[in-house]
Amino acid sequence: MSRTSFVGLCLLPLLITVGLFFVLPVFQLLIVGANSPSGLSAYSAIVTEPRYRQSLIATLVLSVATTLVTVAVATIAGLFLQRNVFPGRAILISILTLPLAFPGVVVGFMIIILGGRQGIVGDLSRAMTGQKVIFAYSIAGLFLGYLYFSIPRVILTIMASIEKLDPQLEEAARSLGAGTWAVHRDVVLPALVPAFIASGAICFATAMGAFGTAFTLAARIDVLAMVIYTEFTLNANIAMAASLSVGLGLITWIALALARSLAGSSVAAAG
Amino acid sequence: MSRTSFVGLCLLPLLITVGLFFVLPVFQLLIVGANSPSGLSAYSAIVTEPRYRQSLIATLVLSVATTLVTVAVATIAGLFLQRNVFPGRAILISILTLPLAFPGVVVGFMIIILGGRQGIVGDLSRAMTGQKVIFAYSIAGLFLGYLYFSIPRVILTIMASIEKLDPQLEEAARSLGAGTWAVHRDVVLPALVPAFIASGAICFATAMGAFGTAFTLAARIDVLAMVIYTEFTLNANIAMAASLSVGLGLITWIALALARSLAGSSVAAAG
Amino acid sequence: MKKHVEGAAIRLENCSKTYGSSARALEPVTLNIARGETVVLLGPSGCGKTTTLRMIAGLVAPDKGGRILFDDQDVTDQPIEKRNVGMVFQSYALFPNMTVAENVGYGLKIRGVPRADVKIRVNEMLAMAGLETFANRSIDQLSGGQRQRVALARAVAARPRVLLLDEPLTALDAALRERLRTDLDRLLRSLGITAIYVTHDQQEAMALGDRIVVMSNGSIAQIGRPNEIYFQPANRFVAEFVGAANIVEASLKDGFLELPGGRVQVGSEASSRREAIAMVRPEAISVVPPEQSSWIGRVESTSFLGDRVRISVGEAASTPIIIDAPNSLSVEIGDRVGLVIPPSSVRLLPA
Amino acid sequence: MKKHVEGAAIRLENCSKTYGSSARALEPVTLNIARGETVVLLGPSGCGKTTTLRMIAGLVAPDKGGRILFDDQDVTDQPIEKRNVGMVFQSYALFPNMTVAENVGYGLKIRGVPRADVKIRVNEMLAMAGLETFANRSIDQLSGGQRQRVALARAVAARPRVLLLDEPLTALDAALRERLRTDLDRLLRSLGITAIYVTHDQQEAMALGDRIVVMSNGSIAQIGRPNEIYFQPANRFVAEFVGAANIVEASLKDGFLELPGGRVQVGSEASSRREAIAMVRPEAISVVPPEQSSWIGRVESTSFLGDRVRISVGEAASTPIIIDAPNSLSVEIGDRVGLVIPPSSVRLLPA
Repeated sequence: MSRTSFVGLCLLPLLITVGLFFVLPVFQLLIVGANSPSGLSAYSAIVTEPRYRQSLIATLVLSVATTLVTVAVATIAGLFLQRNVFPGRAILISILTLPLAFPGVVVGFMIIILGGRQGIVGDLSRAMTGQKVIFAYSIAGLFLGYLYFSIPRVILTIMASIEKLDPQLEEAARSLGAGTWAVHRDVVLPALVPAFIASGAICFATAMGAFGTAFTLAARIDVLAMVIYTEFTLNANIAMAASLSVGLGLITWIALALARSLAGSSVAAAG
Repeated sequence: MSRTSFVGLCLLPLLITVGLFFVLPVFQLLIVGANSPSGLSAYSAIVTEPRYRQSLIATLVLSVATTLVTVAVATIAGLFLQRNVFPGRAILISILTLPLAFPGVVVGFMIIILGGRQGIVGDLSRAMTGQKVIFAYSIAGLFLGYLYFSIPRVILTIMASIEKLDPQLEEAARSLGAGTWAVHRDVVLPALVPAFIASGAICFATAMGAFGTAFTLAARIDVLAMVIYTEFTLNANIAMAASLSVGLGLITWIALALARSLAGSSVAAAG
Repeated sequence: MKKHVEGAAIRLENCSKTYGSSARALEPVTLNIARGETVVLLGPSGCGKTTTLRMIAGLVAPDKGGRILFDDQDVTDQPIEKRNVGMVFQSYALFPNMTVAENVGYGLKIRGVPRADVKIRVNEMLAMAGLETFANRSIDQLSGGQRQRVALARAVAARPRVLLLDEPLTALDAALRERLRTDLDRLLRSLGITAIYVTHDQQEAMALGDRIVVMSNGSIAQIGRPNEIYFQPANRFVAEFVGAANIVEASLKDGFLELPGGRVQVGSEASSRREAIAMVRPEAISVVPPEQSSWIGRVESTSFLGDRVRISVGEAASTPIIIDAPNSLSVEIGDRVGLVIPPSSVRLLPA
Repeated sequence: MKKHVEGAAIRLENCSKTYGSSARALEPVTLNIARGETVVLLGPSGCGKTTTLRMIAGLVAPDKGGRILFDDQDVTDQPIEKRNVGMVFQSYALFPNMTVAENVGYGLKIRGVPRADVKIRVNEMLAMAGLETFANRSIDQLSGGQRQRVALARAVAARPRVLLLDEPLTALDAALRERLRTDLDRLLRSLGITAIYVTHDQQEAMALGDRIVVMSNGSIAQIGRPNEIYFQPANRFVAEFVGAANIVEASLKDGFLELPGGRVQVGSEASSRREAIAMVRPEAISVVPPEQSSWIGRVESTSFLGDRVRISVGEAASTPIIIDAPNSLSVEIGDRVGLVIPPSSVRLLPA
């Protein structure tokens, strides 16, 4: 059997599987979205209907903010942890990665324990200032929850990138007269850009689709994943749910595709 | 300022942040779990109460099955895609990674569109066999949904590992008389073991905590994340929710820690 | 059982290689390698030497019309795993999931040799490589030199008909490379196996090869014993690639090269030509006081290299002449010196 | 502006280095380097040569009590960015996010030199490195040799007081290494800069160094000009590390070494000793018919290396004697040969 025909033979079942399993659901989603009583209006409703538009904007803002803050925090912490050896460093790193073990629902639950109506932050603040601070059900709680599960992933990716940096690059820059700040601006941070893009894109995609945390918090802001759930399950507005899903998928897919074209295939593998 | 005191100065805010942000919630979770009216019974209930035990077992079985099938499928597809060049290969790979753009809720939604009461698989099967096949609400639907979002991540990690394999290892084995099957058994698969462990652990952790898909499917089986949500939100049994969260976190954390000690730090970065 | 079987004779007939639609990587090559001979394929990167080796291995198929024979048996369509060859790679290519002993025994295990016999043979091989105490080590506990010894032991353990070595010493540092080269030379001679050795290092080629095949741009530039290649290079490329060479373009009159610094006598071979491209090796030139020679120049630089002094002399020819003089010689920059070359050491190259 | 300022004189005083609680990486070293001199630190890996270089650079601080002076100015506590040194690394260490021109101009930009002046100087440097047409290329479009030229241009662009080179040629292949070594030699001489060059390659050390500092196990084994190091090694380590050496242990009687193959006359220096460790360089030994010498041996192996033939002769001493003979010599394995050494070429080493 020639090599070409062998490849063809393998390709056929692969194509069928991909078709059935990966293309069909998305395709069906597109069709369902377009099959609303008023035609394609379900798609246009994403931007025309204030409720959907606000949810889209809120989700985007929240995801972008989470991504930016996560990458910034993770870079500082990653640089510090990778560059300094001190007692307890290994323990600190393993504590930082603890949130990897918890699903979104539990993260939401933790936020309520911290900042909910009976939360310990509220108790502490009342004891200290007389004012009871409750942040769990606001956008602040959601944001904290997102940070909580985003930071560990991004820290680890960035630490791996820092480890791979050639220390002689920094030594060369210093020999040329660059101080600490210039070395970081001109050498270290530029070298980490692919890691920022890769881990940032994954962070953004995760935040865009996060559901468990938002649902548990029953937050006052509706993130897109919750709106989709509500439309589908409670309102039985399947066309709207489908078109919102397509919109959400499209935005995330564009973000991932952009990141991949900028930072190479590491994006996907980091996910 | 000496180097040591600078490190100390940076370390302090880091330790405080880690303490407040990473340790406190988990610690509080532990305490809430132990604070049930009947003391530590909430923890023992995880195994003694049939409902919780069954949920734990179902979640574990589902997660392990998802991991095994995902790694197997991803390895075969990854080997094929990495080794063969054919027209449309790039498009096929990008289709395979499409699910990365969809959150769990949408995946659940897709499963219903496919295999639900009005699903196209049901329509097709009734047209062909007279029998209407519905799988969305059973464990099969959940399993398919999990595979749908697990396969892309694992495929990409494994493809990256295959790309890094030294082709001369295989040539050396062949020169020593090894045929295709022996080369894969003795050289290729052993070299991929770290990638299997790393991506498998992440796959397992994700499956253990998956919530959106299960919730959207409103499946007949209760996965752990759903039980936690139900106990917390509907039954207001906060101690039980906390102890289940701790149990879930512990299992996932052990899996990740084991994988990390076997396959090195790549585990975390792949997450 | 101790004495190694002799290797196969190899014949490449008209073997060329074209990858995809691009230009030919290898022009049609015909090459005979005798049983037990060590042939070195020497050339710069991209010259086709590795493609040739991989063809003999069975990793690359020749274009239509090419044939590869092992002892008159056509193996062109046989995959590598059926050809019974041993291969050694620059990257060592040891299996990281196996111990040293498992690596060495892999070829025997795959052939279904009983476990006890594998063990005996592996111990024999490890003793030969001087690695008896390393049997149960894992690969990443070995140094580069040890790894390449293991790779060599693995390649010859199953008594292949041909041993193929693809730049096996390139990844090692200079001192280790020289030591391993000596060991390798002894091993190849004691095994009596047919060996084909690819390298870009002319020192390695000369030290190891019974014959050297110098390749350039996908075709063979010269085939010959090391001293033939060195003293009688077929063309300018071979002269410059193998060893250091002074290449002088000058007019030829009455058997003398006419140069800016004087006249240099040429051997009998080339009295008919008018213009010549002459090649002289740096160690063939002697430095004498200017009055003792008809060819004069001025010292431009000197560089003490330990075993010799490398001198660059200007004004003698249109380009500086490089001389490797004995390390006892003492000249200063700016000195006028006479240069003497035995006529037999001047080699005229084709234009 | 075109002429380079002269470099600084450097003095290391009692500089040792201990990492953590482990053994000393560097024993106390005192070393004077003259203005404009090229000093090579030569030794095997782990000998302390790189630590010494990094101390001069300011990347490693000496243990308490050590001082580093540039032109009598104490720079011990100055960080590298204040010392005005240029560094060249084995890994090139070029900034991948900058073009060739941006790399070369980085040191000037950081010093706040006006943009127009940076451009002029960068073009000057690129011309010097023969890379004018590469100014706007990105680093990954360059070959290894081109990268190291850019790194060199970058290191000298801001006119450093000292140029520090850490095995700059090790990553390149042999032919390129030799070419770049020649260019580097010319550059260092034309700049007149103080240069410190770390290498494990003795050929490089001899070709480039005004003086060589041979290091071993964290301390200095010998300091001297290349020919001093080669002809008068201070001890066995230097003799074997720098160039090839035959080391012979024998009893000494009436100014002759008593060897299994006969007697070898020793220079006047060591008539008082009874037992000697003698060193002879391979190229110092001549091969003659056996009747013309009082020291006889039997050829064990010969290896044609192009510019010379390396012969191993047994029975002459307790270990085989290695001889680098002219490439015209023709001997066969098993031949009895006489060996002749000028008495001045026999160097007695301390026991």
